Amino acid sequence: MNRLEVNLPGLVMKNPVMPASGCFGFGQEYAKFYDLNRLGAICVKAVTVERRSGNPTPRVAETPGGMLNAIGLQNPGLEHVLQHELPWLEKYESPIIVNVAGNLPEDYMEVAREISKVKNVNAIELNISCPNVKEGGIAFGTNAQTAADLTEKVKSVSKVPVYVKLSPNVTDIVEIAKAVESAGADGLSMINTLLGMRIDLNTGKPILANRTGGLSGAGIKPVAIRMIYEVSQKVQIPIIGMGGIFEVDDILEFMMAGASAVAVGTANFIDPFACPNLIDGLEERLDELGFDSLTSIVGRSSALCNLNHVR
Amino acid sequence: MNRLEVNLPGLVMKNPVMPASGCFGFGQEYAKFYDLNRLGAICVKAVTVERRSGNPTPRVAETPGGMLNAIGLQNPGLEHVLQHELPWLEKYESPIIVNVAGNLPEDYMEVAREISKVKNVNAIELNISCPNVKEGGIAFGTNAQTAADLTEKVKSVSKVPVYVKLSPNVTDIVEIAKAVESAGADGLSMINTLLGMRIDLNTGKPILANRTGGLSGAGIKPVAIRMIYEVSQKVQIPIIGMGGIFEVDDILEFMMAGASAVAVGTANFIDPFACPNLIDGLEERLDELGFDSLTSIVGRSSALCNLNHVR
Amino acid sequence: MRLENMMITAQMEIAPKIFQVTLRGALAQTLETPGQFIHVQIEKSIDPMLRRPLSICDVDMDKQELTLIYRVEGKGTKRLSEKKLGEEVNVLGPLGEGFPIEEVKENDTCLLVGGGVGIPPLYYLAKQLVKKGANVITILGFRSEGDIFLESEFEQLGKVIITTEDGSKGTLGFVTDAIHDLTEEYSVYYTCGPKGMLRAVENSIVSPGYISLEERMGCGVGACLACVCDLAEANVETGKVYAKICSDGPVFKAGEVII
Amino acid sequence: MRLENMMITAQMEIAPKIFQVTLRGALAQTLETPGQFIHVQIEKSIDPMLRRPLSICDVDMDKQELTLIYRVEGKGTKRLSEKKLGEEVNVLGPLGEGFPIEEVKENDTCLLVGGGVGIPPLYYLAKQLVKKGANVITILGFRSEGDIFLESEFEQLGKVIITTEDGSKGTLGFVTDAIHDLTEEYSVYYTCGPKGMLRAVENSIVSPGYISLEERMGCGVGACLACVCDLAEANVETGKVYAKICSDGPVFKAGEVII
Ligand SMILES: Cc1cc2nc3c(=O)[nH]c(=O)nc-3n(C[C@H](O)[C@H](O)[C@H](O)COP(=O)(O)OP(=O)(O)OC[C@H]3O[C@@H](n4cnc5c(N)ncnc54)[C@H](O)[C@@H]3O)c2cc1C
Ligand SMILES: Cc1cc2nc3c(=O)[nH]c(=O)nc-3n(C[C@H](O)[C@H](O)[C@H](O)COP(=O)(O)OP(=O)(O)OC[C@H]3O[C@@H](n4cnc5c(N)ncnc54)[C@H](O)[C@@H]3O)c2cc1C
Ligand SMILES: Cc1cc2nc3c(=O)[nH]c(=O)nc-3n(C[C@H](O)[C@H](O)[C@H](O)COP(=O)(O)O)c2cc1C
Ligand SMILES: Cc1cc2nc3c(=O)[nH]c(=O)nc-3n(C[C@H](O)[C@H](O)[C@H](O)COP(=O)(O)O)c2cc1C
Ligand code: FES
Ligand code: FES
Repeated sequence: MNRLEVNLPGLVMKNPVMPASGCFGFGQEYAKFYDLNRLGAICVKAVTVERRSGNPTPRVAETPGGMLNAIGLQNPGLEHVLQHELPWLEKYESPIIVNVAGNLPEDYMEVAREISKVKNVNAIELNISCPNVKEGGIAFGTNAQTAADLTEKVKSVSKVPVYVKLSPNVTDIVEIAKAVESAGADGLSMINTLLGMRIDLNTGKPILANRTGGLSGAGIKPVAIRMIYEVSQKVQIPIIGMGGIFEVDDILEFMMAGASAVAVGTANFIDPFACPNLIDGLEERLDELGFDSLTSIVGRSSALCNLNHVR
Repeated sequence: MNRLEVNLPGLVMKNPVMPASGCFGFGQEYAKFYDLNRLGAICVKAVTVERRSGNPTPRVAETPGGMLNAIGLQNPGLEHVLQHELPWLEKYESPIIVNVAGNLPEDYMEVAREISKVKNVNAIELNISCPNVKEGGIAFGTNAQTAADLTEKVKSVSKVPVYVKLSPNVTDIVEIAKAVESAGADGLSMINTLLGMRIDLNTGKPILANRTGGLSGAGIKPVAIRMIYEVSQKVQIPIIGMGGIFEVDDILEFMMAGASAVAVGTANFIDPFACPNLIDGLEERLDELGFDSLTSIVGRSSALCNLNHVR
Repeated sequence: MRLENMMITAQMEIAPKIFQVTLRGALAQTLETPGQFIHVQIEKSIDPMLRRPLSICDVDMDKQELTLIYRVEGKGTKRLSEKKLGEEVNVLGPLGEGFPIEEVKENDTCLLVGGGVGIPPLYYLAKQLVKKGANVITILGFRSEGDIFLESEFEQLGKVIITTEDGSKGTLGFVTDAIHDLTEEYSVYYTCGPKGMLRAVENSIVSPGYISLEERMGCGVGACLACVCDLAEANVETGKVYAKICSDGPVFKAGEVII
Repeated sequence: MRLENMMITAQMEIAPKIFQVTLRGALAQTLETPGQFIHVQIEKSIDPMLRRPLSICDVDMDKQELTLIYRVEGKGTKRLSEKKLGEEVNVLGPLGEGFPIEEVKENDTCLLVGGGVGIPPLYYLAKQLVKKGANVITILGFRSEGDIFLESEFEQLGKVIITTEDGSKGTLGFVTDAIHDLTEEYSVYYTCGPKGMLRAVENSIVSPGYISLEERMGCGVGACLACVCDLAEANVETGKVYAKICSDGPVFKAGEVII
């Protein structure tokens, strides 16, 4: 058996690594570098009903150990994705997850309904955590009731499993996770970016035209690990973990914390081969650490802590 | 006039730089390196009514671009601080801020009442944001009403201005800031650490015995800047900014975002001369950038943004 | 498009804060058009973390060498300037669509207009144009005499007009002043420099032309949408209303995108 | 206590993953007692960010050189091991309270017990004890024969007993096995190594002794309270129930703190 294999609702993954939404377009760019079939799954950019132009530039700014982005859900719209992007991906076997966004619950429902009919779409990632849009996005992700309502609505129209992507910009992420689980979510994706800002000393203004942006990259990993650790102990549904994965050991850390699979975002920008390189390194590292399978380490951390009380 | 001078309630500071609470003990250690009179102010470790032993070790863990700590408010207790620590500080002129913590509002009130009577204490920093204790701390800082109630109580007994130290681990920090302002806070300190975790792959357990800890250091700066930018536009009281200050430009960024003074935490551990070095560098940098005074740049960022719409 | 560690074989400060660096590696041979850029990882670290886009200034296919000219702006370019001979940087490239020169014919006259660190990509372009037998007129804008670089190199390829903002050398003013004064005819222009300059150039010239844009980048390969600009008209084929500077650009036909 | 850039003047791998490095600088002359440590900033970066505490293994006051021996554990020690001669690291130190040797008299016999990378600080201690005319017996515990280091150096200072967990050399088992087998009398012992070993040693020996502890550190100077351990009894003067390993330690009287 393939030791790297992990199975999540709707997703039979030959390894636990997928690119994170928004960091991989619809796959075409990185397909120039390697065969996308190497990926455990492919998570594509957020799709909204209408075509969106996103925010004005500058849209990215580097920060110590991370970067801010304020793309603002730019995407070609549902119709175009149905007619061009998803058909292009048909030549790949890796399961596909489509990130779904909108202003109103009805928007989310429309995208989810149509997208989930497509035969090569294996799951939906409900984006209730985009910090860079005025309506929708994070507004749905910071209140447990609102998040649960939306989840329920989308579940009612989706033909594929629904993963809800949570925002870390909340006081109590466990409460929100539990609420969306009760509302029928098949899994969770966490975390989306932390809200941040950088000011350009030369102009005195925020560098991003949108002023604030979402912080991603190595620096946010401890926040992601903490949230996954806490949430995984209170929900039964699996978690796709992300936030600052750059090295093979980061993947293991996420899985020990409680993630069943992982997504790699910012690291793709630094190394276009980030995902396949991580996959290659993973098997080797399992040997070194003496683990038989990846699934056996999921949630290992809390299991150990509960067994023998930490010191 | 001294261009670096800033004035805040209770604090006449010859420069805007103070060490952050918990990163400087009660001053004695760093006094071996330089004259503490160089500091704009001195913010000492959290004080509770009773002596506290804090959390088990390990209490710190490095993370990419930051560190986690779970000291757990270890301190020698109010009595000892009154009899030994504060008298030792009497030989210095720099204003002193005492960070105050407790389990119950009554605890906070007792410490604040007694501490604020001491003649060399110029202000109190109300710690409603320590993420490393089971009771008190962050529990007071994540709910606007609770935070406001506590602020009001402490204000009623304190003879010196009260700065409320806010937690970034909340959905809406502006709401909390406004609530404590209404309750009488003289200023705000922000941000305390982000809740995080790191897992040791060799043991499978969290490195910190306390499992979770507070994330500080360069990586959290964008979150701090964003929060200060947002809060400073909605409150009238001044803000002491902190979170990842390592370089002179970081200080300017905090002030442009809306902070009236700054605190330096983790950087002291890497360079014991961090504070005086930053102070030295600040004047030079003001010249380079062509600013007449430090106070003129406070909140410059939002002022500019409101003037001429960002692009 | 390759990913390769390239070795620094030369590095020097050619004007205040302006550095010229030469990188050796097989990637150099894969350059397609002048005006393409590379995405440089200055060091394997999380601070600086992102790659830095830098234009290709010159290529020596035989020696497998690329030359870049860059200004020390912030952390990344500072670190690059501190690198010593023999050290390596990881390079992703060549990236983007460069200046099209297919339509230029022998004896055509081409106008090149560059400002500051927008000048470097024009150099390899000029060499290629001259190779095709075209005449090249170059207008180079600087702040002051001390900031001038590449002047003699361009002079070997054709007429060069220098403008300085303080008038310390050449024409006083901006490149657009030199454009107005120009008596020669030209069939096409190519320009690269700060946004304000590009706008002014585009408005000053009626001949067809190409402009090279800059924007803060994430991936550099078209995946993150950090670097978009608006198309003047929606693309009829794709319906797209925007272009990605990293992969559709950095060079666009004048008027094609909104600067 | 100083802050100084020290230059690497020697570095080599003396056993698998175990490196010996020599640092030159005036700071070396300020060492007070054997067993003190330095807090090393491997590089000016935010990753690794914190300093790394490393014990002083040997000092050459004349040459102004400190020698350290360290195991490559994680990012920081890995980077340190990659540094080349002539490169500098920033050092804060010497820090902490080392092994007290004032009470040792000529011809006293001292037992030194070290395990793994707990061994290095015992070396300068042994040298100082021998200088005072004391006899030194050293028990050094390793995992396996291949891991052994400093054996011949200690042999020049007195009797050395090696223990290996796999019996590949010396006594099979742990340092405590060698302690039990020991026939010599000794008036004081000094020990440094992993916590489990320190506990076992403390429980095996009745003579007075000193143990050197390790803990993850922040500041290294007593300000952050990262590195505390519990005192067996509250300090009567200060009322303190804990000690800071970085500034009250790393060396404590056996029994003084709870390991
Ligand atoms: C296609 C393209 C070609 C370029 N060619 C050249 C060249 O040949 N010579 C040259 O000197 N400069 C060139 N630049 C600009 C150069 O990329 C920036 O000056 C450089 O990235 C600044 O990095 P830094 O670390 O020094 O500054 P920092 O301010 O520390 O950089 C922080 C972040 O902002 C980005 N950034 C900052 N300024 C710019 C900018 N003007 N354009 C794009 N990103 C920026 C950086 O890439 C980085 O991600 C080019 C830019 C682009 C987009
Ligand atoms: C007083 C003292 C003296 C020491 N002397 C030596 C010595 O002479 N030789 C030697 O090989 N080792 C010694 N150590 C242990 C050494 O400090 C760690 O092995 C080293 O810091 C690991 O850093 P890293 O970056 O390689 O590992 P990482 O795991 O990447 O380190 C991450 C963080 O954890 C800390 N850390 C990790 N392990 C330890 C540890 N065991 N003790 C303290 N902090 C740790 C690091 O300082 C750093 O902050 C000593 C520790 C202390 C406290
Ligand atoms: C440029 C960029 C664009 C992103 N776009 C999306 C998006 O469209 N939908 C979404 O759910 N998350 C989006 N994200 C968040 C990532 O999917 C991921 O949650 C986050 O970046 C943390 O992972 P990382 O640190 O590995 O990048 C985006 C992130 C970046 C950096
Ligand atoms: C070791 C350590 C101990 C701290 N103790 C306290 C404390 O007692 N009270 C408090 O309000 N904040 C405490 N903090 C938080 C800091 O005061 C500061 O808000 C935070 O570290 C962010 O600043 P920095 O990134 O510059 O460290 C502590 C931080 C660290 C790293
Ligand atoms: S930089 Fe990512 S799309 Fe252009
Ligand atoms: S390491 Fe900071 S008190 Fe010891």
